[in-house]
Amino acid sequence: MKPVFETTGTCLNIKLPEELDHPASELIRRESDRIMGKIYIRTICFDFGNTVFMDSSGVGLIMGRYRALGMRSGCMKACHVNGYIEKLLRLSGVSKFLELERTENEMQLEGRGV
Amino acid sequence: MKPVFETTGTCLNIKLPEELDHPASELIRRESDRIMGKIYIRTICFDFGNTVFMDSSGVGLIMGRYRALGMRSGCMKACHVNGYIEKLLRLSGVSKFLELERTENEMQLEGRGV
Amino acid sequence: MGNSNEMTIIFDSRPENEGLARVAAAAFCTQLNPTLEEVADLKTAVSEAVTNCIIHGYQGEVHKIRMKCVRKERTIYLDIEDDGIGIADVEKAMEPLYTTRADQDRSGMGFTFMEAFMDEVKVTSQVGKGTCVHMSKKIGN
Amino acid sequence: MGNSNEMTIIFDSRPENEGLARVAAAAFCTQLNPTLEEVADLKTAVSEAVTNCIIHGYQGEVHKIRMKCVRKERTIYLDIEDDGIGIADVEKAMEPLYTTRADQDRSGMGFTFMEAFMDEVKVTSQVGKGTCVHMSKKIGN
Ligand SMILES: Nc1ncnc2c1ncn2[C@@H]1O[C@H](COP(=O)(O)OP(=O)(O)O)[C@@H](O)[C@H]1O
Ligand SMILES: Nc1ncnc2c1ncn2[C@@H]1O[C@H](COP(=O)(O)OP(=O)(O)O)[C@@H](O)[C@H]1O
Repeated sequence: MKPVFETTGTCLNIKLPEELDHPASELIRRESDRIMGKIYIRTICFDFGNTVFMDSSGVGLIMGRYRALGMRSGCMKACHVNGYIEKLLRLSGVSKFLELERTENEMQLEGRGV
Repeated sequence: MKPVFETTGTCLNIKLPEELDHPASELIRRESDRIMGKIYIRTICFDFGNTVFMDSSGVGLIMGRYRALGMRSGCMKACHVNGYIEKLLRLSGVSKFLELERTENEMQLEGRGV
Repeated sequence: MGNSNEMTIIFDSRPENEGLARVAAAAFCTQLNPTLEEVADLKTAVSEAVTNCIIHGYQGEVHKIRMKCVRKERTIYLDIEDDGIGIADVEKAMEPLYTTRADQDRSGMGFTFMEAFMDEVKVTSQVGKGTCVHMSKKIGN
Repeated sequence: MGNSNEMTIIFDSRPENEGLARVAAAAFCTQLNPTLEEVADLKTAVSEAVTNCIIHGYQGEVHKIRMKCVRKERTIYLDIEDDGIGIADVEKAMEPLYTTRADQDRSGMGFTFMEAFMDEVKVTSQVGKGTCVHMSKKIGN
């Protein structure tokens, strides 16, 4: 499964692949650099909905995007984060500059919409 | 997942494991020998419902059970057989002395029951 | 993804490692985007060759088995090798239903399955030295 | 299942083989009936060490990486090794956030993750000769 990139206004939404490892992170880094070179992007949302594996390459990807967005507070969001991914985000410290939406919260949100 | 052995009268039903390879076949051979040493068994039904992998060790297991049952016609049945397992059973020739019930047939049967 | 790749895996001749060898070979070939049936064929062939090393080559003793996987373009090449007792008459060994361990409920269909599921199977063996099964299969035929 | 088991896997230092190494290590440890979290921890640690061999050890060139997996009782021992450029100051390299490749969006958290997810991590390295990461983890703690 390949990552999917969508832009809505100045927001870039990245649907992450199943395994966010070194080759996957490289690919996403290049593609998001390309998009950010063409369009003005203010915020990035990382969608972990399909992601079952991540390592520190994924952490590096997030840190790098944070730098590229000028390290403004509220510039990055992570949604559909499962427990294991959250553990890695917290351990590495990137959760500090990332608005976290856990899987359960998201499901409650959807529930409310119905 | 471990194999499951059930006897109904003189029929031995063996729910095969996910992977019917050499160690799994050995285990089933020993356990069914033990059961057939205690109880009179006339027929064996191999349930492939959970089985996604098989190799020639599984074929050897079936041949061996056929010999142990005196090679009578109709003494062995295989149910819930998927396409790949059927390919192996036909290729090896054991399908000749095995009453085959495919996954689809079984589902039709269940459908009729409703 | 380059046009070639290589992996060698060396493991103890324990029955529980047959699954390990299957998984490793399957993971190696996923880079070619195989169909489920192609993966199943490859796993069965690996299982046959590795089981033979364990049962026949080493007769149940624990020694090393080597599996080399090479990918060139869209073809997977496998060499599965033991340093066991070897085979005196390879041609006879490869006949359908031929087995020297009928006592253990072996079917004698191992080589037949390998030949059915792979494009090519070649066996080199030396009595007292060991056996190597070379196989290849093109993925996406 | 015996009380010990051993597997060595040697593969090209291509990024697509990182997944292969993870799968092989995970398959090796399934014999101990690990929890999903234990498997994930092991896969992450393997991924870190193998990625380092590829990016830092061989700097993108294709050479061989060796991963040795040993099981003794309920403990898995992993040695992941390259013959690359080596590390001059191992202690510094292991500090959180330390990286020599910030240009490539590396986080410098590789060794930190290995230490967080395994019971033991030891690095031996020689400049110009290569690096070996030794790790161990007890399954079912
Ligand atoms: N690695 C091996 N070392 C020694 N003998 C072998 C090896 N592989 C196969 N053989 C011989 O070839 C015969 C046929 O093998 P095969 O077709 O796989 O059937 P089976 O394993 O059911 O006996 C075996 O019974 C054995 O005598
Ligand atoms: N196998 C290796 N060969 C050479 N240098 C290495 C190796 N592994 C790690 N290093 C060095 O240690 C540093 C820290 O590694 P690590 O904590 O994994 O973070 P990262 O990979 O994100 O840089 C690397 O930047 C590199 O300089």
